[in-house]
Amino acid sequence: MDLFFQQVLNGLTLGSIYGLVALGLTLVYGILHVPNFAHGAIYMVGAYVSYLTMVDLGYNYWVAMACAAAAVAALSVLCERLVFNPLRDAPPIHDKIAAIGIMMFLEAAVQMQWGAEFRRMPTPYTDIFNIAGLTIPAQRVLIIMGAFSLMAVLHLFLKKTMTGATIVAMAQNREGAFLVGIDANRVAMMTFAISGALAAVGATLFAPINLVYPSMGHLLIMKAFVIIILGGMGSIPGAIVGGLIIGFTEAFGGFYISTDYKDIIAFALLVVILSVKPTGLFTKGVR
Amino acid sequence: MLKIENLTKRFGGLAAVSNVSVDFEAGKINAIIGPNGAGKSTFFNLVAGAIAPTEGRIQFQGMDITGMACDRIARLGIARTFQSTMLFEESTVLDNLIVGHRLRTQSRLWDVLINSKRLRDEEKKCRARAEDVLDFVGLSHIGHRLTADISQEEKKRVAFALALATDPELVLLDEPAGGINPEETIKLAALIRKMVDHGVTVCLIEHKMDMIMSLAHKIMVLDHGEKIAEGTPDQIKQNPVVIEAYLGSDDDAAA
Amino acid sequence: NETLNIGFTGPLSGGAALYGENTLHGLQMAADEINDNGGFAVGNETYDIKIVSLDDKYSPSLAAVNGKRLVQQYRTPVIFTPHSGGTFALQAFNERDNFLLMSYTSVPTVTEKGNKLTVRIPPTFTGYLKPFTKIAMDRFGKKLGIANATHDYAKYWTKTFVPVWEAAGGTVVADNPMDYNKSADFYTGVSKVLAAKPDVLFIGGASEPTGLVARQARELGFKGGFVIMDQAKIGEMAKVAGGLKALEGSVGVVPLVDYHTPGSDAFVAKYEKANDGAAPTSEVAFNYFGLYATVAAMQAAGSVDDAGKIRAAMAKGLTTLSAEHNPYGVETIDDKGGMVVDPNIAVVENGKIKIESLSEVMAD
Amino acid sequence: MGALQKVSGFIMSPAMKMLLILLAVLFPLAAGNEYQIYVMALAFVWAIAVYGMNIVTGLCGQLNLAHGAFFAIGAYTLAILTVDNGWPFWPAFVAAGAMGALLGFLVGVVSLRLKEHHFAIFTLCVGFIIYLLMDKWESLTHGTLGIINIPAPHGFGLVDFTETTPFYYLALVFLVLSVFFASRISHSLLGRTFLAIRISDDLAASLGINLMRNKVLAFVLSTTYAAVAGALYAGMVRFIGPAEADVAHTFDMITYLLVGGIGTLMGPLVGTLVITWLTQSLQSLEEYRMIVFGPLLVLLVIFSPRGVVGSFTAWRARRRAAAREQQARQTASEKVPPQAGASSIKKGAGNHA
Amino acid sequence: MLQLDHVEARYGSFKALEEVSMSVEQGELVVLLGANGAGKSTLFNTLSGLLKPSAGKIALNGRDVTGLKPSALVAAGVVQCPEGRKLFPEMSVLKNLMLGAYVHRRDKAGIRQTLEQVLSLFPILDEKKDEAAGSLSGGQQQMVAIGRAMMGRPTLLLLDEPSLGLAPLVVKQMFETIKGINEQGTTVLLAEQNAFAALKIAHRAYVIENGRLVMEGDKDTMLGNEEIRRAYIGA
Ligand SMILES: Nc1ncnc2c1ncn2[C@@H]1O[C@H](COP(=O)(O)OP(=O)(O)OP(=O)(O)O)[C@@H](O)[C@H]1O
Ligand SMILES: Nc1ncnc2c1ncn2[C@@H]1O[C@H](COP(=O)(O)OP(=O)(O)OP(=O)(O)O)[C@@H](O)[C@H]1O
Ligand SMILES: CC(C)C[C@H](N)C(=O)O
Ligand SMILES: [Mg+2]
Ligand SMILES: [Mg+2]
Repeated sequence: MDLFFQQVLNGLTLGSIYGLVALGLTLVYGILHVPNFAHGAIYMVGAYVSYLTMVDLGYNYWVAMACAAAAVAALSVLCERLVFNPLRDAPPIHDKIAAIGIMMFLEAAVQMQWGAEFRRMPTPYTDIFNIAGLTIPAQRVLIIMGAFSLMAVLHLFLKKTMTGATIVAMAQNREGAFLVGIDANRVAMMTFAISGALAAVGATLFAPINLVYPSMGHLLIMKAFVIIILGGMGSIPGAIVGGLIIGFTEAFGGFYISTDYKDIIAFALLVVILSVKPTGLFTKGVR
Repeated sequence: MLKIENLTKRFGGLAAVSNVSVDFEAGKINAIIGPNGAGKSTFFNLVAGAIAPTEGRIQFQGMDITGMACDRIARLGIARTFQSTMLFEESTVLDNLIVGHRLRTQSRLWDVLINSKRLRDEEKKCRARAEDVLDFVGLSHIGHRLTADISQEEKKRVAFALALATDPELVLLDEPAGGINPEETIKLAALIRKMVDHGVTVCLIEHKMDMIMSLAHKIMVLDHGEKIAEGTPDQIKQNPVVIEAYLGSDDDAAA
Repeated sequence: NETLNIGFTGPLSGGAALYGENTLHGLQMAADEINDNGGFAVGNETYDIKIVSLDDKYSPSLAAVNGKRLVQQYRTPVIFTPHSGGTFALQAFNERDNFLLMSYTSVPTVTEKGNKLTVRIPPTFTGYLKPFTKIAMDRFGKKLGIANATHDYAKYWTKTFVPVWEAAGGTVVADNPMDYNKSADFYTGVSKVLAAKPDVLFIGGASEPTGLVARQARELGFKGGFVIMDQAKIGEMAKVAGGLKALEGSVGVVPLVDYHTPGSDAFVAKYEKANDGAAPTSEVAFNYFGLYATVAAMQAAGSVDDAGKIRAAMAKGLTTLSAEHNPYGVETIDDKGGMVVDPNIAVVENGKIKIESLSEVMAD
Repeated sequence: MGALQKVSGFIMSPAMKMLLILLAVLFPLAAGNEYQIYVMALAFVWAIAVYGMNIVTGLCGQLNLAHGAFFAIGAYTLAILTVDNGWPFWPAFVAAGAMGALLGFLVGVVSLRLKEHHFAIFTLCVGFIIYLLMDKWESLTHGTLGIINIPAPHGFGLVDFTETTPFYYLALVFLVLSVFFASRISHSLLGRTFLAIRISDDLAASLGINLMRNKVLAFVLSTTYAAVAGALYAGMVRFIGPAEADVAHTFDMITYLLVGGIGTLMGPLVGTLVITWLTQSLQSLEEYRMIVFGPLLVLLVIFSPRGVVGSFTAWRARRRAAAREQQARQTASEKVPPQAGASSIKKGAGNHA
Repeated sequence: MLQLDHVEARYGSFKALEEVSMSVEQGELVVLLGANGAGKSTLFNTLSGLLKPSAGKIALNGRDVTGLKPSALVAAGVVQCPEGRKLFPEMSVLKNLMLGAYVHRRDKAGIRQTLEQVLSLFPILDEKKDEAAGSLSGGQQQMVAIGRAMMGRPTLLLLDEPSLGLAPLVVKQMFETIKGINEQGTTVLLAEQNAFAALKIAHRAYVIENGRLVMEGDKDTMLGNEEIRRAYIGA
């Protein structure tokens, strides 16, 4: 039973991070219809910025997180301005290739600047709680709480604030949004900024239990895509639930079936779900 | 020729077409009118097999085609145009049309790989058919132009030609004169008449009343998915229900 | 001086870039030293070395393309590559194109298939298996949990290690390798292995993720020992795992800095001086040695471009190699082209690395 | 006729095709060294796979992100049959193509129910599953170790395909065949059928085209191309591992396609050659070349969305149309007084309203 | 207040507006008559910035606003209630209305006041204010669209076929509402198929054909013109 709950905890940890990253991806996808393959690299840059502010400059963890969020948000906005905005009328395949170009660039740039070695980011929260046979490192609690509160904040932001509403409005009817005076460029930039900041925060939360290196975003972005397809592109609850589904699949599949095969299990799950429901779990039937 | 019984289509809670029964005769021009969102295009989609009805039956030339796949229905002889014209913009007009006759050909991959006689014959046939229909719609002179470069009205005609290239018995035209100016509209009406003269049955959706009233043999009026009237243009013009729902009344104007 | 081009093809971008860079670094270091000392003489000619490095992203076909390019465009008589895939791809034509393949991989098949112009730079790991088994089993018990990586090298290790462990009376209670490069988190995999209550965990892949696995095993309450596959270096692991304490009871290869032979000390000192005190990895050291061994073989063969002769003279060359250029103390090369070394073993005891020599362990 | 037009006319002519083939045949003689021949041969092999992708993505409009995996399936089929089962090269080669077709059919039937991005990401996942299977299914694929000592194509005692130049010619033959079939397909009724599907599923279906059957056909064609290319690749590099199925290869191929011109006949070849040689010439930048290459890709996609060949053909088609129009107008004004035909042309050209 | 000078708009190579010159005075209610596809919506979209004119000038209160972004034009007081409504279907009615006041988002009191006005104008919306806009009937959605435009507190209101899909009774009401809005000082430019009803509340009208303005006149001239009656009002 302990082991079962241990896997629940693992699933939650993974699911939180996946969800957070997928959320940024789905936000951009739902509103701007940009399949941003560079999102994994953006996440990676987030991890590096935190690492540098924390380890090299000696700032506090939370300051590092804020710096990473700000820097990566700016980077995302830059990508939007320089690449995706000029491509907004191009066929989607062009966006994909451009995003891959960005990804290559970011990885190479990071490697050039900081080398390819694995780095380990320390965390100030090193306690490990042992409750009823369950091992719960503080950082993991932080990840889960951080991710879920961020999701909640994002949800409230989108639902309750005027600025958030402009993002949703844009997703639901672009021209309608223009007509009430919403500035499309502003919303596009804001969306990219939020998406980048989410990735950076996700990276900062996750990095302490993992390693930081230039290609760290590769598999994550694959999974994030799986998640947003699974949850329905552009759907926020879809991204969260999708993240949890994949997280739990990996934890339970990895534990009860085989760790070596856990990725196959996750991807096969997607194939099965989409074979049954081709538009994902959370897309509405209309349109 | 086309017999519809109790046709209903629901999208979630919305009945886009609800319990419509109607008969369209061969060799005639049948019009469908109604306010925006009345379910006209949906009705076409149902007949053409693009979507499956929730309830009801569709019979074409005595054969039950309810729920049949789109491409089979096309092979049975129902062709259509779309409300927004779709063509391959990067190739020439003639190249666009050649594929229209594809459904009357048999060539398979194998024929293509060995460039069989059958394929060559059929390609010739398709090209000939494309030239025919292009001539029919009066556009022979622009066959070589890029589709992206021709005018809106010409595109509509090309779309007609594409539908005709399938050798249809019945053609469904969704707002063929949408976005076409009055002068051209008259020419387009003449073209539609010519199609009927050549033995094709036409069914069209249109908001341009002058055109409809002068062209149609029979009009069906839809509103909120329901058939609210059916009859000759004169009957429809007088029908108070239609006037209220769609046409607007002269009395209103006089009052 | 004449310039002699020496080729390198390895991953310099992508996921394996670090590994590739380290190996290249070793070559470059040796080349710079040789050049700074005025080159090396073969016959009447003195040569400077130029390392021509090409990126292959760990792809065999790109390695083959690079190999062709190196041989034909840069006329390199010797090509170094740090991966088995690249080695296999290059072996398709190295005999025909007459270049010596210096392969930095421990996968035994690269030399077993009888390629006449291949040298395997690192020793195979087989020498470690028995002492590792003995040390770990004596101290912690007979139940082994496998949680190492899934790449080719790790698989070889597992395949050869398990029979040895079982022959010594041990059992394998859990077999759950994990993809060290792709996994986001090892908690699931590690807890699965720990659920079988092993006494000893067999781990290993690249050093840092291995350290992470060890750390998470400790977090999850594992108290036993680790058998560490030789690819991972205890020193580097410790940085990630949370100090040597976390690795208490580990048995693995000796970090070069702890070797303390004259050769290794000289090399480590040199490296640390040039790199702000950073410790050299075995990738650097072996490839550094590899280039010196090549040069020595060239001198012994009296030729810089006849690959066959150079290969034949490799054993003779090794005898002339000075200790400071041979940090691991490689003694000779076997018939098939594998370097032979008597390995030392590192055991972590009371938070310190303790060196045991192979012969001592087995003598007990 | 301007000189420019003459040149562009020549580029499209059959004579040009002969010239290209001649150049390709002479290339090994002109090449400075074997390495260039080797790179060229490898590029040809990739180009064959890219031609496959062009059928399903360029013509039929379905972005298949499992393409690299099918390439690997071809390579593995050949390797497993020859190395583990002792088949001779050529039967195994045929089997590899057939395996590509068979698996393509199975995957196509399931995945083509999805549309657009869903299809793309679905195939991305299928590709990843295929990769993982190659990595994990050790008893069949040798797992991460890969398969070594794959035989080179059998030369029947006449030629030795382990040599670079003969292999180059072999690849060239397959490439020419591939282009030939691709051209047959794209210019035939079948190609037009695919094209209609690319414009719109609805339009195609309303023209009586069976969507599923044709999409699956396009998909199977493309996977067959990929598998054949993969098998050739295995016979050339003679070692394969799971990395062959990495999505990176798929993205590479999309890049080739986009750079050359998606949906065009010569685009796949041009794109593959351009990028291959560009990458080779950027090698001197070593690990930093992506810093140049990434932005280059972005700029290309933004400023030349149709690719090299696409931009050229679009430009030429427009010129030709204009020329013919002028001709038509001239003859019309010469012969007949501006009547029905001619006047409506004018109207069309001058005032679209 | 609004001045158009030889405005031209294109969709690709197709000229949907040509040489359109017109003016609307402060406080006027001007009707734009024209057949389907004549270019009414195109003109409206050009005025509200969704479409950039390819030639010509547009001035608002003497200020050149040619080619401004929609958001800038909304801020300048030009608000369009578009053809096809363009609501945010999954948001509540209230949210839709509130977003209409996006440019005034800092003026909370002002928003509340306008909202009250709108809700008293369309009481049914008050009842439905928490429902998703997409779930409303066509007519109700049209009310939301008009209400949303009013929330922007326009000085120039562009109404593109507001009666579309509305039941006759509602149409009558709506025309009265428009008249009321206009009488309170908002300048209105109105495109309508329901020409007679529109003309009755208008001051002036323009007729557009194939993207060109072909006629202009005040209400009575227009109503009296035989051709107009036949073409747009019905014989
Ligand atoms: N796929 C669909 N899913 C949900 N609702 C739909 C779908 N297609 C159409 N509808 C709805 O069905 C109703 C009828 O639509 P339809 O397109 O048939 O109208 P129409 O009569 O052709 O209108 P118009 O004259 O504007 O073209 C509309 O309310 C529309 O929103
Ligand atoms: N997005 C577009 N792309 C190309 N052509 C368009 C587009 N929108 C409109 N048109 C064309 O521009 C012309 C004017 O259209 P517009 O919508 O302005 O007419 P309208 O007067 O508003 O008609 P309606 O009464 O039907 O609303 C039409 O010929 C139409 O086909
Ligand atoms: C220990 C190392 C020599 C192993 C190396 N990583 C390889 O490719 O096999
Ligand atoms: Mg319609
Ligand atoms: Mg309009």
